[in-house]
Amino acid sequence: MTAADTALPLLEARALSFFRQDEPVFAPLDFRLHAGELALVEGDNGSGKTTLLRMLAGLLHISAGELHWRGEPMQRDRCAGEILFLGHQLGLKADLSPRENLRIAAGLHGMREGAGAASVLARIGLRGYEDEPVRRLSAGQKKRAALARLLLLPASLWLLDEPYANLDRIGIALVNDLLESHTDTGGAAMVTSHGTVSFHGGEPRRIRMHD
Amino acid sequence: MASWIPLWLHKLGSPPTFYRFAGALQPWAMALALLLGAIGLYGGLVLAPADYQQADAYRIIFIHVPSAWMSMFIYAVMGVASFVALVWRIKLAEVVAMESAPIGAAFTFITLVTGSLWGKPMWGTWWTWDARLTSELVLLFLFLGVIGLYHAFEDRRQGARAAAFLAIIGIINVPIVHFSVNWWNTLHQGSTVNVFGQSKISADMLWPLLTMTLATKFYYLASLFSRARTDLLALEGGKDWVRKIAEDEASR
Amino acid sequence: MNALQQFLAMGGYAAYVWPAYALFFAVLLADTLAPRLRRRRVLAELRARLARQSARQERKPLSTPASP
Amino acid sequence: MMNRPSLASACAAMLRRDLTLAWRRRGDIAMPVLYALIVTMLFPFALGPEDTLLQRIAGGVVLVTVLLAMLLALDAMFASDIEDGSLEQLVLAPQPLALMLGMKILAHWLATALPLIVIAPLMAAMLHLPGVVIPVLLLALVLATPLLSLLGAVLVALTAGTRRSGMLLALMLLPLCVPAVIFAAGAVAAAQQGLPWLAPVAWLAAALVLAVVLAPLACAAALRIALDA
Repeated sequence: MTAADTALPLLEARALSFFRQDEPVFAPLDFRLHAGELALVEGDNGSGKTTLLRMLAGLLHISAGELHWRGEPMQRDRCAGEILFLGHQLGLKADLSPRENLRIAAGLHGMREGAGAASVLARIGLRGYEDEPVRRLSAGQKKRAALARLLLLPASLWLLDEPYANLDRIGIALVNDLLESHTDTGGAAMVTSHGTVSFHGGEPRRIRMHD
Repeated sequence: MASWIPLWLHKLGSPPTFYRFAGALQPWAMALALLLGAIGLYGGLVLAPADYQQADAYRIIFIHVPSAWMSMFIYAVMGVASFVALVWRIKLAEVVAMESAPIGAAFTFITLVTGSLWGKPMWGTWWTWDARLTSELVLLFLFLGVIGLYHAFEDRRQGARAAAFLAIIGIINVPIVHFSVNWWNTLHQGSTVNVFGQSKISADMLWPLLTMTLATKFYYLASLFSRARTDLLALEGGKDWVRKIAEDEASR
Repeated sequence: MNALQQFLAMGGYAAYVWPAYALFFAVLLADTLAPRLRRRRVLAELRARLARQSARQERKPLSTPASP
Repeated sequence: MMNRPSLASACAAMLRRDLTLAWRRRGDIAMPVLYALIVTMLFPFALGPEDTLLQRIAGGVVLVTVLLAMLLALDAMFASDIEDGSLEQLVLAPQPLALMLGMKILAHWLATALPLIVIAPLMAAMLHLPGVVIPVLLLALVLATPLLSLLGAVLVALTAGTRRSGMLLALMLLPLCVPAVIFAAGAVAAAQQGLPWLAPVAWLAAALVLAVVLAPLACAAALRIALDA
């Protein structure tokens, strides 16, 4: 029993499941995620990883089971702004530049756009591409532009769906760095991946999806 | 779930229970509809005297007016079921709302065509842009919109929720359409026709009319039951109770 | 016979009254038959699915060796 | 935690985003305008050049043409945002979704309906509508077009989860538009006949106020249904 186990979990699922056309997409899930923890959601294609993350983000209605946020039933406005979701679709407008996209994200989160954007984009490896339309970036660069949101916006829980897809080795190391510093500062993250991933910082929790 | 929903309603809302319940009642509702329809039509077509103004043409009233009432009644049922479906996510309410739509569209269509067939000999035109007629036409489009939206979705339950939402928007809209067309008619004087002039109706004509109204109500019930049963089989295809039915019917 | 002819003539409005009634019954008949046909189709599809599933289950023990 | 300045800046960010996007694709803005002009041009050819006939139908033709041109552009209101996932981000943002959608609808109205209103006098002139009626026509358009944008946004949100939505949208939206068309065209017709036209305009304004309050909420609810699958 570590200290983390006794503290109130950030996110707790009890017999959580989702039905599509009355067929369960995955078997009921039980897990706890504490602040400072990283969970890796594993499973084959079609095992419901993306569905799970969309449900945790609040995009999908919970079919059965319970989901608790800091010990209380999850409600839309209680966790608003504390969760960042990065899905298959990156949420970037192709006609806008990475800087403009970041500015919108900051505005939607009620933040003043500051000098932050430039340094965030530099750290994510997009220096020199700040004002290029996202349309003209490569798939990996688009991914980086989307990941920049994670650095700019404060959130306690990251839900990342396939964050490593389309990234080169440096990009993968970058994501691992991001995750490490996020968990070190008390954040938590859930990451789906069907490949094997090596984290530098300790062994992540594993949540296995079954049909 | 809200605790104030009566327990029997909650039980009836479970698909297998409703399937059995509807299956038991459906033949009786259909039999009543046929019996009342036969009595009403005999009274209306044979016993009732010809109208002193409209002669025998008025006999369309015995199907036209009940159909018109049914079109509005079914829309109301669909609206209430849609509301229940959206608020409490009860599957049976979704089924009732979505399976009411085709029946409602059928009655609305009958109302429009029989009204046209009645209007031609009586006021010399197939159609006029009267508030009632226009509202009925808009009602038909709303029914068709609900059906179309329902079938446009891959996920049936998602489609049902979206279409239920449209049905509720429509409920707000129909009175507004009626009001606006009435206003429009005051602006364009001369094109108005007094559709239902004399409302005094003799008892000989009234009882067949009311009997036909009851008959259409029972018909709706019967049709809804058989549609809802089919829909439940399709929606609950993975469940054991449906499998049992499928196997039982195959062995028969 | 004469009475029947008179009835069918509908005082000269037969061309309006009878099509109205014909439409009424035709539409409602179609509405009654549609769910029956659909029911037959749904059950047939369901049985086909069940047959596929049971066929898969019979194959399964062969492909996956017994594990403790 | 979320105070007023942050809400205002979120609204501003949303509005600026959609207007910037519209500006980057200026060509798309021109499309409904060209469509409306061409449709208006077809009427004299179809009906003959008689002034009295064209004058009589001018108000109605302009209104219906503007409505159809808006319908053309409506379909795209949420399409690209759904495709690239920005709608998910919007739904998850810690701001009232209805308000954000209200901003989106406002931006959409500015980008599609406003250009149409600007060329409406030209369309009216093509059909020889008397000059004195044109202010009433513009007033009717200023009140009726936001109504259509708001109503349309709700229905577009409902069809957002489907693949084939164009014709379906028309089937659902056009019957709902009947009152707006009646009152807008009624005001123009009354003005043309020298009758008081304030009553229909007042009804339009009342409907608009109601729609401004309710439509964004309905739109938010509809979008949540559309994304929930």
